Amino acid sequence: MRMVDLYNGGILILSTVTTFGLYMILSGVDSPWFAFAEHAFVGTAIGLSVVVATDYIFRTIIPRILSNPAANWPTIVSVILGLMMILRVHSSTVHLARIPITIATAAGIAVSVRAEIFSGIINQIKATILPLMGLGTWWDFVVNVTVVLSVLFVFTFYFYTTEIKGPLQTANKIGRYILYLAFGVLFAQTYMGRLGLLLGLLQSFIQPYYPNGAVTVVVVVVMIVSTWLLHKRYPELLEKLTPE
Amino acid sequence: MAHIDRRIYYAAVFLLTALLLIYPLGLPLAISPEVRHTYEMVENLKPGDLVIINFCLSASGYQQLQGACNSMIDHVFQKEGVLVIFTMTADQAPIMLEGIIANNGELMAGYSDYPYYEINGKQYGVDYVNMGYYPGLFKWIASLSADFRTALGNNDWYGVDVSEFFDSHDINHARDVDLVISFDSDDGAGDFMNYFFLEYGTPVVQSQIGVMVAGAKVQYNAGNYAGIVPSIRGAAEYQFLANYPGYALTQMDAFSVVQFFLILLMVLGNVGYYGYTRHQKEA
Amino acid sequence: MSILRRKEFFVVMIVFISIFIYIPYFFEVPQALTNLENWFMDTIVIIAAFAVWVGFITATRREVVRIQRRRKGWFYAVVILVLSWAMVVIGLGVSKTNVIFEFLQYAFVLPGDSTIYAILVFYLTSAGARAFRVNSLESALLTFGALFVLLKQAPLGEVLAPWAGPMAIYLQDTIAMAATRVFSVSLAIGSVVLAIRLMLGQEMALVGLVRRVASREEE
Amino acid sequence: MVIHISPIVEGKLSGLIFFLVALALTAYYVQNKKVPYIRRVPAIDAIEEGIGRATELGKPVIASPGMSPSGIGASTVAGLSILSYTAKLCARNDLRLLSPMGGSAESYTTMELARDLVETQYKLEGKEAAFNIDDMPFFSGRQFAWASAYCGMMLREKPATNIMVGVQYASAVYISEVGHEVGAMVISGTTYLSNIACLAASSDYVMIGEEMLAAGAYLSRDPGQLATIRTQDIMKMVLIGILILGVITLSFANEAVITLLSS
Repeated sequence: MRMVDLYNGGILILSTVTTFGLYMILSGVDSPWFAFAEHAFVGTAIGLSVVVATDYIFRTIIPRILSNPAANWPTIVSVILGLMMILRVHSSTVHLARIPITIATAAGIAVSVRAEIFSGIINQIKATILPLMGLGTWWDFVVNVTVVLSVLFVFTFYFYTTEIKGPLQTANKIGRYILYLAFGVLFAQTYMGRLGLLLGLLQSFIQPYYPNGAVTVVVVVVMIVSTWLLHKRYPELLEKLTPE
Repeated sequence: MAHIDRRIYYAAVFLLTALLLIYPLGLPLAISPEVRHTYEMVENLKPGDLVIINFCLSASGYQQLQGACNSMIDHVFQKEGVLVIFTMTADQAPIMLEGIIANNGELMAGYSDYPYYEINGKQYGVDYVNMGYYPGLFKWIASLSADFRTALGNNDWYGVDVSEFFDSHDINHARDVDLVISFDSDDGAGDFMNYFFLEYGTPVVQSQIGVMVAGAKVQYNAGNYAGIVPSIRGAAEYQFLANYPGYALTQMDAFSVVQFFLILLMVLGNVGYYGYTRHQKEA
Repeated sequence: MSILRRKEFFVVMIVFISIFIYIPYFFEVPQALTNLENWFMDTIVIIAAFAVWVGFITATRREVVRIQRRRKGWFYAVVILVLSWAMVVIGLGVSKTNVIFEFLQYAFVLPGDSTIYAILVFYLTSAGARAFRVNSLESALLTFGALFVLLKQAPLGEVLAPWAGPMAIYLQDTIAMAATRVFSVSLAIGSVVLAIRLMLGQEMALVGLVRRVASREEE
Repeated sequence: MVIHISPIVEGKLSGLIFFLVALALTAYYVQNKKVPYIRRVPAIDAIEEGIGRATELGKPVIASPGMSPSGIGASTVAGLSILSYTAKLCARNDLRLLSPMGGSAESYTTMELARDLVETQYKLEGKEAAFNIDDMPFFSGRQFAWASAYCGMMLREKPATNIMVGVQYASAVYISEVGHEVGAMVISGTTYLSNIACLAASSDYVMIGEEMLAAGAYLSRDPGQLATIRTQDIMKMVLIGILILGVITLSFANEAVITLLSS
């Protein structure tokens, strides 16, 4: 057996275990395969994040500092602040970590909010200001009226500090109905997206990415039979294999 | 009908999709205006234009957008003289991009490994670079828009110094970017829109997974996005326009039929529900 | 280090940071201010890159305790520990293009991620079948909206029910868009007000001064 | 055509005015400390009912402040307020509170804050010993690894109530359906509009978008936060006014409002 086969075979078996192990949650009962897949996934995911984030420091930040340490002293300060963040893990140094947390929170919120004022609020309102007269066709009129009125009604659904009574109550109710209609539409759109994901996944099983269908089938059968056996015949073992 | 074990639904959906992927029916497809618009925007790129292709895409999203990724990247690389910078704001993306590059290009003479691939005549380090993953999502994109070269650094994803690429083409500022294309399962394009479109008017195109379509359409209609390629359906349409075979196009049949299955379930569920309640009333 | 325990220190810091982020955005300012703004943005990316280690260290600590105390299912803790440390040691110590590092990604991360997303279609089908049971005006509207769009989206639907297309486009471009728009506007307003409250020193819990806030609630 | 006043950056005038108005209003309400009228959101009853249910059944409660994919934002703050309130009730009723942390590359700070908040609530109730940091494990900064670990936790612990309020992406439906399957009462809140139809089917109570912010403020019982909701309402009324004015003027081919917004 060549190394390449061993490598591909290993990927094939382990990825099948991960995939179908996670699928086993659809049966609604816990299975050791699910627990294994879940823990393996969490473990590798934690590792991957650490590697790619730290790699960024080594690839971009450190060369920048080394190229000209005197001119890049602000970057050195940034790295020190970053290192202080790690002090969060010990109770005696928690308060030192508050400085980077404060910077990250305050600057993070400010950076995102200042752009959101435009993209999230002003441009949206600007796009809703549509003319109701002097339009080409009656259909344009219907579309514009629907957009403007829907926005107004849904807004009234989100008033919290005003008592909802009188005409506001009617508007609130209409807003609620519009929301429900919109949920239906959005659900259908979402469904389409999810379906696309399932199709992509199944396709990757059918197409050559997984070279050996027989291995996949064997692995899946082993997983299903072993879970069934554990549930029917060896409940004590199953109990032992279930994490707390 | 009112109480079907939900596992029966699961099995039915699974079987339907698997069957239709193996035996596609070849159903017709209509092109939506937004995808056509996006296609024309890429088609109209001029020599010397700089394109950022960003991946804010996890492996799961790639299953859905691989048609869009491959056909759009192939299309951009067909345009003569267009420069490309690949960036990534999702940590799984580098390994996926390697697959896409290998799929659409071939190794340059004298090299045996990534990143030295030639795609439609474009050479690595001369016409395009792969800058890899950057943490911080919107924070990094904000800092990219403020201080382009510093935020990118000089080393590409493989640690090779590519400052020559930027210097020779005189790329120094976020203003130099002419188009941003983002493949998203998280809102990368939204951040590019906030910091590139709002600051410098750079057009931003998003190809997004299904859940994000509704939100993206709002941004597209508000003029914040210059173009969108929505989910697998948009991917199939783009592939059709760009004449790029495979992927999304073959998935569309299963796609149609399973949606009909859901419609059927909705109808049956209601019929069953009313039958059931009436039955109870009579009893 | 008592200054680090004082609220005022952090309030001043937040106000300082906020001003240097907002002012260069709204006003034309000298280059020095812009440089400071850029430094802040650069710094938060670097802090974000280091923050990942906090998660890694706390996760390691938890799993080690699980193994030490031989808690039920402790061998799963071994799985997490071994895999996360293997990823870190190989990825940082050897190279991120190393065969084993890529092997672990192909074996666990990529299939895991894709699977969960694909599982959703099953849950959506079952949840959808329950959600679209018409027993009130609300659910009728929900069903009505979904039906048209499903008919339009499936390429087959366009052939069988050509009338569904225009209706679905109308609903998508007006009703659904309006609802999404208000949704995003109201949340954006929420964020703006939160940012201002933070600037006014009203949200100190967010920078780690929790106890003061929690005890104030209690009063 | 846009209005340009030096030294304001071109095209930023409208945003600046909006920001300053919000600043003035918030400052006024923070100073004033007068608690405004607030509609009681039904979600609060739902949370109390959920805790009551857990007490009756003697089962744990599982709660999460969401995955905070873009750092700490308004929705995450609402999620944290609700988590903190849940922790208080759990401590008071001697319930075990499970809270899976993580979910995105930005969730690290949220995790630390959540742990602090929960611990503080236990301390304030005098149940310091009952707080166990291992019940708030970190399940990686990746959405689906976190979601599957969340579901695994639910399968094993069979919680009576699952409270998931905060920023939730696609994984919300997955978590709430599994919660529904293991017999938990599910209370969810999300900013993801397209999920709501499904969440409504699988949860017992859903908070729709801003409802979540109102609930968070209501539960925090902080006059400042409550006043914030008032500010938000006023800003919305202002926007409605601008919208109506804009539509009317534009119908008569007058682009003044559009010009102002573009400035």
